[in-house]
Amino acid sequence: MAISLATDLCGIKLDDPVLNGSGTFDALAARSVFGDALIRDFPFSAYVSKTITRSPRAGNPPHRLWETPSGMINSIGLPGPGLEGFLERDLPRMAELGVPLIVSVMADSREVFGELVEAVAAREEVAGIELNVSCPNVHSGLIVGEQPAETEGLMKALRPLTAKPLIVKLTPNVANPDEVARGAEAGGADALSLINTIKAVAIDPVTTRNWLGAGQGGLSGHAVRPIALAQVRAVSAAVSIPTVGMGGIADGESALEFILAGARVVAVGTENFRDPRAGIEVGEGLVRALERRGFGSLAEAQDSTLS
Amino acid sequence: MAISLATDLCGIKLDDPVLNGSGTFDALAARSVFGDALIRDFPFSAYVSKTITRSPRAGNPPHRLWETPSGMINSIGLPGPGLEGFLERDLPRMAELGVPLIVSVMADSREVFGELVEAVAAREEVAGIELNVSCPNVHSGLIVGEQPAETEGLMKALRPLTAKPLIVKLTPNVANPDEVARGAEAGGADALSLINTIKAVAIDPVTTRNWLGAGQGGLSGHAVRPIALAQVRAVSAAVSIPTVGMGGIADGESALEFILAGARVVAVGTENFRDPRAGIEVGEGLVRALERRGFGSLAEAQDSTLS
Amino acid sequence: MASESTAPFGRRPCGVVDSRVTGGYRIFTLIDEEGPAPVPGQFYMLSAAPDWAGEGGRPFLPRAISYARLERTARGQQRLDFLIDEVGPGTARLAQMERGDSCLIAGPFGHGFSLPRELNPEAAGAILVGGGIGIAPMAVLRRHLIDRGIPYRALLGFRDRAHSGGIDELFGCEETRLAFEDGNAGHKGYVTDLLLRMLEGDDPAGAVVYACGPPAMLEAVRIICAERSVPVELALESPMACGYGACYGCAVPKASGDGYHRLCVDGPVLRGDEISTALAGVGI
Amino acid sequence: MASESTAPFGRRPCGVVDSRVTGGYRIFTLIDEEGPAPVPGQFYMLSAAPDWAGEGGRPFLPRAISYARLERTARGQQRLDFLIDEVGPGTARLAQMERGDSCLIAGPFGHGFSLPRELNPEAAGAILVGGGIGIAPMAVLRRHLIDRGIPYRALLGFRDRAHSGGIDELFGCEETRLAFEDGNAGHKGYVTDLLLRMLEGDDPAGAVVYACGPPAMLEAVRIICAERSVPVELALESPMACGYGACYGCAVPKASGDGYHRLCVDGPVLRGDEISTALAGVGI
Ligand SMILES: Cc1cc2nc3c(=O)[nH]c(=O)nc-3n(C[C@H](O)[C@H](O)[C@H](O)COP(=O)(O)OP(=O)(O)OC[C@H]3O[C@@H](n4cnc5c(N)ncnc54)[C@H](O)[C@@H]3O)c2cc1C
Ligand SMILES: Cc1cc2nc3c(=O)[nH]c(=O)nc-3n(C[C@H](O)[C@H](O)[C@H](O)COP(=O)(O)OP(=O)(O)OC[C@H]3O[C@@H](n4cnc5c(N)ncnc54)[C@H](O)[C@@H]3O)c2cc1C
Ligand SMILES: Cc1cc2nc3c(=O)[nH]c(=O)nc-3n(C[C@H](O)[C@H](O)[C@H](O)COP(=O)(O)O)c2cc1C
Ligand SMILES: Cc1cc2nc3c(=O)[nH]c(=O)nc-3n(C[C@H](O)[C@H](O)[C@H](O)COP(=O)(O)O)c2cc1C
Ligand code: FES
Ligand code: FES
Repeated sequence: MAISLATDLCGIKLDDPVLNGSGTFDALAARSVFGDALIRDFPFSAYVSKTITRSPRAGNPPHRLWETPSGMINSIGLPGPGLEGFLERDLPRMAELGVPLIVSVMADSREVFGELVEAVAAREEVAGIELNVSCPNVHSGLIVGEQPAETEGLMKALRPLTAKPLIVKLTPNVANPDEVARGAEAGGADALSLINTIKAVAIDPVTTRNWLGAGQGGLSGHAVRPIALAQVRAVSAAVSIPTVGMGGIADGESALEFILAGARVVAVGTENFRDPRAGIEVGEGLVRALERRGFGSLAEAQDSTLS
Repeated sequence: MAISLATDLCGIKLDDPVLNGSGTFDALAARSVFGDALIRDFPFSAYVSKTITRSPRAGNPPHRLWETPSGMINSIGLPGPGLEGFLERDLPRMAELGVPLIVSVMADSREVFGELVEAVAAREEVAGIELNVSCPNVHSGLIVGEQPAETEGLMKALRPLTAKPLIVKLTPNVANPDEVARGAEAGGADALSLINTIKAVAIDPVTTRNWLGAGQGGLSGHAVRPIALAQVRAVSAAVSIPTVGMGGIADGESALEFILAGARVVAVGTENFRDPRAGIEVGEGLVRALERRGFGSLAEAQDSTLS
Repeated sequence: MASESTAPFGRRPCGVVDSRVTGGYRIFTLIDEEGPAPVPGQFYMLSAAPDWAGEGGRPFLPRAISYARLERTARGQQRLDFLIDEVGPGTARLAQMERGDSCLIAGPFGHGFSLPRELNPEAAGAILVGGGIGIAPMAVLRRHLIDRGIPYRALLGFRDRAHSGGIDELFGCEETRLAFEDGNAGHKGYVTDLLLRMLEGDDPAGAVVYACGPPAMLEAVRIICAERSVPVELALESPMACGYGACYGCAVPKASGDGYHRLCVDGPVLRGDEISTALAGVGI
Repeated sequence: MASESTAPFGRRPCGVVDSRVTGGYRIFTLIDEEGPAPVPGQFYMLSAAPDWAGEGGRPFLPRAISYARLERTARGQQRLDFLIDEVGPGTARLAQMERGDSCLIAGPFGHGFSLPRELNPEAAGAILVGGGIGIAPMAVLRRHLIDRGIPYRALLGFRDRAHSGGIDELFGCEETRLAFEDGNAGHKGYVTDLLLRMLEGDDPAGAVVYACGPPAMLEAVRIICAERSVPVELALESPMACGYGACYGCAVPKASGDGYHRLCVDGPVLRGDEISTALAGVGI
């Protein structure tokens, strides 16, 4: 009998430990492209929306993509309908996906963050909220996710607003992600997800100018996996709340590496672009990987500590 | 007539802008393996030694290497003969290479750093000194290179000890390398080199334990290039002293990218393992790349600012 | 025009049954057993298998490629032709595929062309303007129009012989005029010269233009048509990571100025008046 | 023994003139026009060209491979045979190479074996112990001893048929005994059983042992010989990035306990009493 992958993330029941990385799978677009086959065979056990902001955003000017050795740089700039449009038009259709929904939000102040969290948490379609803190705070001017104190302060402000799980998405662009993680935990976070993309630039070989319209972007894909693994291990060891591990996960073997490094569940990002069914492949591959490595259950791997 | 690559780095005259990354080319071992052909055709315009410590070090237990997507993790642990052995046995033989010598040093206190700088600078074979600050300070417990103030303080302590160029090797494991760079400049650094390797871990697929004997290592190679490019751009824009750009440089095109990003010269590291003559290939490729991109001289590319 | 059906969910291996050089380009043929019939203007995301990878770690992402011809085998399977210009590691790897190899494809993706009458009730026929590798979707559209008895004229432009191919294979000589920048054949100059002459010639009221090619050509066509308020549909390109709306990387500025089209799902075919420029991201 | 000459500086393309399956392994042959003659125990750093890369971004670094046979062509060129066990992306890529392909090689690198008399003035002959892919250097050493009229006996051990090969091609049957863990042929069990029996048999004072194979086998051989103070040389393995002393990655613990050998330049052949274990890094 094959190993069961059923698990949970701070109270959210999951059929398997494979989520999507925010912004790497537009389930609504995918449904119109692939039809109901997407619903019958939904690749993730919970769906994480791309990051929502209060006001609509157009996103960054082109170019937004650059391929790198075993990876890619993106500079998308969070295009989106804004909170209202999201709640009115997108959320109801996401509810049709048939999996728990985690909504990612970002704001440039605690107040607006609060607005977003309250408005999103109020909707029963929503199982959890992910906080994208890789953004500057208009008041302090500091990138929240780079500062343990800023992160703790933000969480202290948001925690009282909802009983639903709050997941802090950590930025990898810090010396010690474990310190930021401790801040998030102290502030009341229910879980942490990492890594977000790593600061990167690309130069147009022809014009010798910046290739990316926004001048800078974030690196993701296979290339970042060893860095993500190190941060997941450091963060998971530093906190007692669960972590969502991601960064270059491409198959069951790499997913297992993240779980062994301390992640409770994993998320697939860039690999979705290479294969729309990547989430399914990772889940099926994970069962084989667990068996090959002699694990009797997913929990055994989740509980094992790396030495 | 082909473009000349002659340049200089804070006073050190160079036939071309291609150095080696510290610890990625043991010229003495290479000479016994390849013989005098190495001297006739030395791949770098200046030779950077691997990092020297005061006392001899055995280095880390195996495994020390792990291959990753388009890159590798190393966990070598600075094995070496210690200051005395280096000055007595290695330095005189390095002098036979026929290129300017830059000696990399590391210590866990300003006092010992001072000892190393004085002893090394006193030798006329030495053209410059690189300071590897990716290490904790025994007193503060902080990784010097992660703290602008620590770095500035260290430089203020070392600057008076020699008139020879002091190059600070920056760690990429920080949120804002430009701030550390400003600290180094304020403290009196003559140049900055970056990036060092990025924190990474590897898991043994068979034992599901840490693959690396030291439990952690540093990522390098093609995979890190886009990250290195971003840090070189940020640092070069923040300071007025020259920078030595490195991180995944594999050919003339990638070397040119670093120069366009603001580096005055570049260094080749991991690519030396793939091709012992990589330094030569990069130099020859750089001439072709400059011509292809319409640059009339190396200086034109060095002076161009990225927009 | 035939409306797009949904693509099979995921990517599927297709056998390579032919690969040959045509001028400076290459045409290869895949047998797609599962996929629905694509419509002119649609594209696929391709990656050679196994080992979609090369020295230097690229290609990594699949590559968007328009189909250049659709036929049915005796056994009723779809034969898809693709026209390739080797401009980098991805197209080079695809061009290396040989008969018997396997290619992973996802799609068909995107919105195709409208029929002339849908763009202009007065439409007498269609003017197809293809540049370089951009002749591929034009070849498909041409067949489509012929099948429906809709008159067309095709104008094809190339930089030089090295950057041309598929002309005889994909286009009949009838109703086709060529322009080579180096004067290699046909008109010496730009294909847009031919378009201008043609629009001067006929009554623009009856004209409808379809174009695919390099950004500079598409921008010229867009402006020429805008100035004469001739309806035009452009098959645009942009770097794409996914092809199915997942990454938001394929941004093309809207005419309105507010925001961007997601080219893979809103395009790749867009009307001239839907975009502010066909040069987005080019040489900025 | 023939002393090592310096390797040509850099890597050089060599033509693949043959590649064939032998049991569960593969042997391929390169023509090395520039390189000096290697000595038994030396190795090369290999990378297939072009595109030393694969799905998932590996292989990236060149791979260390011992040569398994050296011959001279009519035109006096060096023909180098390599025996490959496909254990991962690097060996898989090398095994894909076909006649006419090109392979980049650097080397020969490292220190080879000593002659029996150099290890033991009393030496009557040599006992060669090869396990799995480790039979390659033993095959070279065997030829070397035969050429010098030095008596030898070869003991070869394999896990099973799937993990064996090159026996008939690289070793004559005379003086060769086999052990298969699955009893497929010869002794059913470990090759070290044969070694023990042999050492019990003769007068250990005259014995000299050479071994190459998996870490567990080498460690057993090392201990067996140490207990009987029989001189032994082991051809060890370790992950290697460069092969010429540049990276310090190939650390093997010294017997003295203080520090590590750099296997690529201090080895790959080391005396049993020079190391503290042949299991460094294995399963720790
Ligand atoms: C809808 C659509 C249909 C298409 N149809 C066809 C077709 O039928 N035939 C065809 O040959 N092509 C077609 N293309 C174009 C093709 O998909 C791109 O040219 C693709 O990028 C080629 O990949 P490559 O690796 O060969 O070249 P790349 O390396 O991607 O180079 C192509 C261009 O991308 C830029 N570039 C250079 N380096 C990078 C990098 N590291 N990352 C990102 N961009 C880079 C440069 O501007 C370069 O000129 C189509 C594109 C689209 C969007
Ligand atoms: C001096 C010397 C001579 C050799 N001679 C031969 C020979 O003649 N024939 C032969 O077949 N082999 C030989 N080898 C062994 C061969 O070089 C290694 O097995 C090599 O690593 C194979 O590469 P791979 O990509 O096929 O397998 P790898 O993926 O490198 O796997 C090989 C082993 O490395 C470990 N590993 C797994 N993943 C990784 C990773 N990502 N990075 C690093 N290590 C990993 C595992 O333990 C695995 O079992 C020799 C090695 C040395 C040092
Ligand atoms: C095109 C793209 C868009 C992304 N958008 C978001 C986003 O909106 N919010 C967010 O928190 N992370 C975003 N990410 C980061 C991913 O969720 C993930 O953290 C990162 O890509 C690392 O995982 P991967 O290597 O598997 O892609 C985005 C990544 C990519 C590649
Ligand atoms: C095996 C290895 C050993 C290294 N040793 C040192 C060292 O002793 N001192 C140092 O400052 N950097 C050291 N580095 C870092 C390199 O000098 C360089 O900064 C880094 O590898 C990035 O460049 P690359 O991607 O071209 O290798 C080492 C890197 C590698 C791969
Ligand atoms: S290519 Fe990914 S959204 Fe268009
Ligand atoms: S393999 Fe690099 S030093 Fe031995």
